[in-house]
Amino acid sequence: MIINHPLLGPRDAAEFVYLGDASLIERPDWQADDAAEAFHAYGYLRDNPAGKHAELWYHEQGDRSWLVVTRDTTTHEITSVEMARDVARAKGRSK
Amino acid sequence: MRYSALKILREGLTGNKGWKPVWREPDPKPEYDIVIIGGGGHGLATAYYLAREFGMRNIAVLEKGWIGSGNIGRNTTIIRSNYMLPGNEPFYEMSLKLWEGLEQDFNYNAMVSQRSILNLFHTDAQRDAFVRRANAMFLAGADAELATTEQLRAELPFLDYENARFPIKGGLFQRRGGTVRHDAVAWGYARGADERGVDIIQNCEVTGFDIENGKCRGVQTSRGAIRARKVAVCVAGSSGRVMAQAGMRLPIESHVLQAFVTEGLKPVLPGVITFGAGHFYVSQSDKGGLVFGGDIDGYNSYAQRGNLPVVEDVAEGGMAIMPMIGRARLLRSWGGIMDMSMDGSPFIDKTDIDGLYFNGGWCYGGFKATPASGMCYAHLLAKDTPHPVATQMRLDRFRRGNLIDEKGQGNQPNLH
Amino acid sequence: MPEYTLTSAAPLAGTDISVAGTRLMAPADLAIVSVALPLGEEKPAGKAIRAAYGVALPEVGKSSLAKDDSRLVRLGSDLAFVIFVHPTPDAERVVAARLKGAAYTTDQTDVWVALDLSGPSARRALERICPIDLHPDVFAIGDSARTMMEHLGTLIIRTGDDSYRLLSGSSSAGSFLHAIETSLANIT
Amino acid sequence: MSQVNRISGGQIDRAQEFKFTFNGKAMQGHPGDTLASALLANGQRLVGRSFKYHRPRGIFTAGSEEPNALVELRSGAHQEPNTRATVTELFDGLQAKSQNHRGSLEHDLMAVTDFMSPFLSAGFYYKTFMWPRAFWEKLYEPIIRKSAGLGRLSMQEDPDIYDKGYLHCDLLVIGAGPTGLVAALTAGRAGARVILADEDFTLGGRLNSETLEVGGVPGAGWAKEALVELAAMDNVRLMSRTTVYGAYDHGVYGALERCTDHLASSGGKPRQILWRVTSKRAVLAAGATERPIAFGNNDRPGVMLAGSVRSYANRYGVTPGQQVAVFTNNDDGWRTAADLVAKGVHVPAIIDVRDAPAVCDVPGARHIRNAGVVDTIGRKGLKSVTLTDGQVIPVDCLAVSGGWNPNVHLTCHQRGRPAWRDDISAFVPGRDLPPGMAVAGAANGAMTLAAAMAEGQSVANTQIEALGYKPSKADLPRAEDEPRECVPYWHVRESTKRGWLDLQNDVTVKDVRQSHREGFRSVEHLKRYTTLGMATDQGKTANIPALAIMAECTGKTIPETGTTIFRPPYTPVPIGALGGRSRGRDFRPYRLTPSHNWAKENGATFVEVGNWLRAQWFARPGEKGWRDSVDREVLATRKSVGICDVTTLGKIDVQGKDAAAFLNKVYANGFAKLAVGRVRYGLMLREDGIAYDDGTTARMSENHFVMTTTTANAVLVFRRLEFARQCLWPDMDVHLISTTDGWAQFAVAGPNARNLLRKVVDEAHDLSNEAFPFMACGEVTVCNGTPARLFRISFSGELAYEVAVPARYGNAMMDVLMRAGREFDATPYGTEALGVMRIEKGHAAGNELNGQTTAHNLGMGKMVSQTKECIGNVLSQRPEMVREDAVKLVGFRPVEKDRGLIAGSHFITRGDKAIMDNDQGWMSSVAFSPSLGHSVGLGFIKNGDTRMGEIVRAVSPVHGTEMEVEIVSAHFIDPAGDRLRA
Repeated sequence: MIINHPLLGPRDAAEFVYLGDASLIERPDWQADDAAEAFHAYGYLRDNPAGKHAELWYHEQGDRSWLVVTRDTTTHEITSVEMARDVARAKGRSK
Repeated sequence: MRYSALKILREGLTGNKGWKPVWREPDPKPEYDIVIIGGGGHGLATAYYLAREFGMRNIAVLEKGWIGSGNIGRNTTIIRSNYMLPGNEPFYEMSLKLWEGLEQDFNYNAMVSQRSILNLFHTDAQRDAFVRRANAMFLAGADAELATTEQLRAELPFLDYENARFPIKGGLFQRRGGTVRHDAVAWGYARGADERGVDIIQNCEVTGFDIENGKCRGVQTSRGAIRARKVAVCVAGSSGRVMAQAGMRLPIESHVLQAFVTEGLKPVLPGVITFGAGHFYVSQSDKGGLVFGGDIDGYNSYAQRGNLPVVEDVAEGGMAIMPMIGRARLLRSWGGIMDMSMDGSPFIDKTDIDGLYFNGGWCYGGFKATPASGMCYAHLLAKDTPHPVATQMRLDRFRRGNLIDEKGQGNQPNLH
Repeated sequence: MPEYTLTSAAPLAGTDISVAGTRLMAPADLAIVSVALPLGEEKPAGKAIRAAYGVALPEVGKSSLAKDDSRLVRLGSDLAFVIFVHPTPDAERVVAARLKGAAYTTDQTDVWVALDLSGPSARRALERICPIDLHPDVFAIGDSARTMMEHLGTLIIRTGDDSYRLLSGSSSAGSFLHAIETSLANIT
Repeated sequence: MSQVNRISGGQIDRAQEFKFTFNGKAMQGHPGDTLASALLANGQRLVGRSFKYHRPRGIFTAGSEEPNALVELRSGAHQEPNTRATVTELFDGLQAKSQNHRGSLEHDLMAVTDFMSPFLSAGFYYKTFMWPRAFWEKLYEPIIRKSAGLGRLSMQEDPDIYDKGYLHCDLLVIGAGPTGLVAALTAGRAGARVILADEDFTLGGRLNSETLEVGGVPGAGWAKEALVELAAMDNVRLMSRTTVYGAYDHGVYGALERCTDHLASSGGKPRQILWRVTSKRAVLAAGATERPIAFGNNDRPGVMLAGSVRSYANRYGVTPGQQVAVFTNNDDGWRTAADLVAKGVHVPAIIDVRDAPAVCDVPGARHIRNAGVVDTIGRKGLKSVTLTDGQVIPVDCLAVSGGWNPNVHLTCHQRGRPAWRDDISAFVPGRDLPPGMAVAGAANGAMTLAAAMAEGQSVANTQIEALGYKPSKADLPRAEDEPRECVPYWHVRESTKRGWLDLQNDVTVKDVRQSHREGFRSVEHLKRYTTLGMATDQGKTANIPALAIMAECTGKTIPETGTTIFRPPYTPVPIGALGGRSRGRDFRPYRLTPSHNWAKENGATFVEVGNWLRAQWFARPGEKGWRDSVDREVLATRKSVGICDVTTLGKIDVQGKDAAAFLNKVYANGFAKLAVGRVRYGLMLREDGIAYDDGTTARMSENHFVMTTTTANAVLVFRRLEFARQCLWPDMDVHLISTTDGWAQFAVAGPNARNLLRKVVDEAHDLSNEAFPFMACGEVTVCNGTPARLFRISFSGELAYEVAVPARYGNAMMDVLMRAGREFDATPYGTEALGVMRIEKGHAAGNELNGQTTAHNLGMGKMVSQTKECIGNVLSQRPEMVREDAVKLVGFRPVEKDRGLIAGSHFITRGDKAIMDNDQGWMSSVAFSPSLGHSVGLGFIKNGDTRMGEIVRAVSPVHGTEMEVEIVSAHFIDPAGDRLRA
């Protein structure tokens, strides 16, 4: 596979390490009343779609950036690649 | 039709024209006691044991394509019970015992071949972990045997002992492990279930569940609605897709595992051999091909095909451990979709929806589990209580924190 | 006063091999200092770098050569390397002093080992181990890429028409050299 | 002359003669020959035996689709089984042997299976061999195994080397026949970066095998001119002997280049290169493969594909027989007859299943229309064929053409499904091609030369236009639209004898019918039940005819019955090539510690730790075994001072205004308030609450921390930290960079550690216990000004430091420490002594932090803060993970002191049976403690912390042993920690 890195251009996926669903960015509030349940869902339950899947890849043999790659799990077609940091901020994550 | 040497003789003399279909091709009835979704190894085994062990006959197995088209027909055919944890080992040992009597049981030669499985180790820490595992196997009534490098040299002289990057320090044998002709397992179970009245319905895709007031009352299919008292999902590889129709999210990701076979060769490998410092395991089929595999590709996929990096990684592992296979040629590669669960262990459980049952999450180890999975799922469906060897294979174990994590990799499915 | 002194023994020091007109040599006394741009203060950091080196911080994947022959390589959005000749083990202090606290610096000199590959067969040899497209129209002089060669993380910089500087982890220097030597042997 | 079947012409160099042997028999050939053409030239018709029935077989094709002519090539460790003679280039001195027979090729004892074939029909083995049960493995299976398989491996290490590489292009053209040549010319002239790859050693494809003209010259000549033009283009790379074997995601193709297989010796150069080709676009111009027609005994040596017979005649100057009849359902078969006759070969008959006029005039050949072949005579070589009307025609070769199948294989590699085209009775590429791929020429169903070339141009233009290149409008050279009419005709129904479909695996028309009868009707069931298409040729000639027969049985059309799709590789690829250089000691890189050379010179035994090599112990003269060395190293360290290279621990520089806050989130225990100049032990959890990694982190200045990780987890921890910084808390100002390789780090441990360091660390630095207490850290200089870092931390439990210097000084530093330590009898110690001392001290390591244990299990539950946000603390509190009766890490010692504990033993309460239900836990680490004089162990046991003094059984049934052990504190040495604070 080839991942079109937003800063570096097309790179072989072998340079990357895969983590999983990009929802892993959305770490729950540890102080919420339902924190135990929320962390269970965050840690263990997955949509696992047959189709478009936003997922986290780490450019370990590259610039060490985490990327959110949107890829179709039935065809492997990649439709977007974003810097995970930008995605995290857009989701309201900060310090 | 009972198979026997005599029958083959008689047919051979009369032009092989008397053979009958191995299973019927019935149309679906409007209602069954139990509808099993998925005509793979586990689904067919479940139907077989429901009929044979629990006397239930009014059962349908629904298969969207042809039976055995899933992972039962695309694996590396290995059977073993060399697990470590109490949540797993008794289950897999029961499975191995069922394999040992399977062919006489269903009168079909699936070529269960207990040629042994060997896990090589290359560090002291690996050895310690294998000793712990071997002892767990003994505690569960299984067999295990530690081999020194000297013993291995004598038994398997073709491994690389002289020039290895990660020298072999020994191995763990399970002599009762081995291989089975995978397709024949599906056909044998299908035949046995069909003989006992189970309807095996091919080309019948489930398109939805009929859930009324929190109770599952049947399914919608490409061949019409079918009512059922109980609906048993058994579609590893497609679990996410199917259970989404019931509105459930699962602790499962779907990943692709590639497997490979070489051109046919005269016998070189006695049993199954697994490399401990890289991703490579191999056996030789009765036809002579070296059947081998390694790690999953590592990304979510339903595509039933993989990519080159893993092919190369597996070949590197093979060359590292047995460089005499360099001139053997890879003939065919294929990919199967694995239900990779969050701790690497499976589920056989009721769901929160009354009448809807789930069996899945087998990771890349589903084949060896086929008989026990079928037996335990049948037990659960018939009695509504888990079979004693499957009590921990529950869907809520992550909420409770009762992990069955053999590899210690945590909630990252592609590492299991 | 301790009576002992330490002598430096950098891996691959002195390597200088020629195969069919292509030369592989280890540059001497190369110092490498990483420069991390503080979050939210990337602009002042960029200015400080320009002030110190007379060239702008290059884009990611590019490098630029300062007047004093220091090479600035941008590895990521907030990370760059300064590569320069400096024999003593205080390179980090030198760079930190020039940047006056505008960025975080870490000495990377001994983390890496460098090899310069130059000559007509350089690209053909790299074709065997480098996943990056090194076609001159694609990988221009000054371009850099961090990638993987023979299982080793490697930073490649194109330094001339037919010349490349390669950096890889110092602990695996021997395997790194072996990989490139093998490539040279295999193409001739 | 022994080359009895040589005829005129062909692209062989008759001036030069190659000698070779087949089954030891000396033969001759020429450069330009394949082994198959040379065998045919020498009149060798019988070349092998089939898989199941051991039927005598001859050469069937002239290409990589060959099912029969498989040989063991070369000898000794170079022996290469299952090598297709049809694509093996002849070289001087070639040795080949036939395979899969017991006794000689001519008299194969296993041929008896052929006479038992009625009882060995499809799937017979599933129905028998079950009684008695034990006989399967003891009797039946060994017999089956022995008879299965084809060629033999040498069982020796593959002596050749292999290489890999990466290529990039705008357009990859797969196949250098007329279509591919035109496509490459079109794209090359437009300036695109083109790779043109073909499996053959001579590019040109069918042009080399045909007498067709292009632009008024013979096709082969035109191909040569085109290749000259292409070779002159800088932007075009021509790759002969290169099979593009797989189409992977996003335009990546796998290609195998055979560099030295055509030479007698590889000369120390890579035998083959595995190329990973990254293409923006691709044109598949892989041509088509001819298919046979099934009829009685159609597998005899001498029955061949018609197009292949033509190849031998036109390209190699060989006729496979002296009397060659043609049996065809299409126009193309006629060309074989015409070309042979033009070369002076006698063609007695053209048997056409069609009731149609002659396609062309073939002098001397009888046109028998509306007829078929029902049987053949000649077990080891064809003697005659019998037609539907009973007439017998004496021939020694029958050229069969059943039409041509487009080579759609690569279009299916991403699970695309081919589509049926009635007009050519064949599958063509479907719509769901791999992205970026287009198909042209015969591979796309454009079956005539002119049409194929036109498509080569138009498809290449479309592809490069999409990349921004200007399409080429150049006129194509004139070529023929030769007659290609074909009727669907798969097998001769009148035939009562077995008609073969899959020649190698011996699958016949009857087997397909039986498969249908038994309900194996889907294509995949058919393949799996009969083994159709599973042989080394992957059913290239067999699959479609078999599908057609299944369609007949079911009464459906062929496309309704199904299609077969193809998976990589297109042709088999050696495992050696896929492994490349990564084998033997080059399997993975070596990482060496900075003091490696010193250690080597001082008697170290090394051990692999991940990719690192670490000194395991330093043997001294007179020591009888490793235990002697390790015991001495431990005792010397505890008595005075020992030195250990601990560089392999991961080191991560953490900087930034938010560095402290960041560490506070990634460690389970508090880090926000760590003082500058101080070190703290940190426990890292995974998000699921399991203990993940531990190490020390030092605060060098307000915004600068130096973290250490375990050796095993260095890369993984870095990855997780980057995840936390970029994905979880993206606005923290924190920066990470690894410095693992940058600093040579040494543990200096023992009562004299300070005294030793005092001699090395420059005087300006106060090392007194007051100025530099336990868990202090700082930047210092050593040996007159070399910058260094000093940490007062202890893994051994002794007064200890870790001192780090830039890695280039590491080897010298080890030497200096040892020289300075001479007066204290300083001892270097390796990983074994390190391990012994940490067990004596009760420190958890990899065997305890195995990814399955919690802080609660490890006795560190209280460290996990519940008052701050940190990774893992929420899920660590799940009910089953904080159970009171959970296993706890404690110490164990044998009741009988002289017994050695066994790591991996399980604990069973006294009096209980050793079964899984009674499993109380396991021993994780053991060592002989030279300090205590007996074995000590760490292990996990239920409620361990409340069971001190209890005696339990440690059982290890795999060793056949058990012993009684006492549960004790894990801190065997200095439980109060006085030593390390001294």
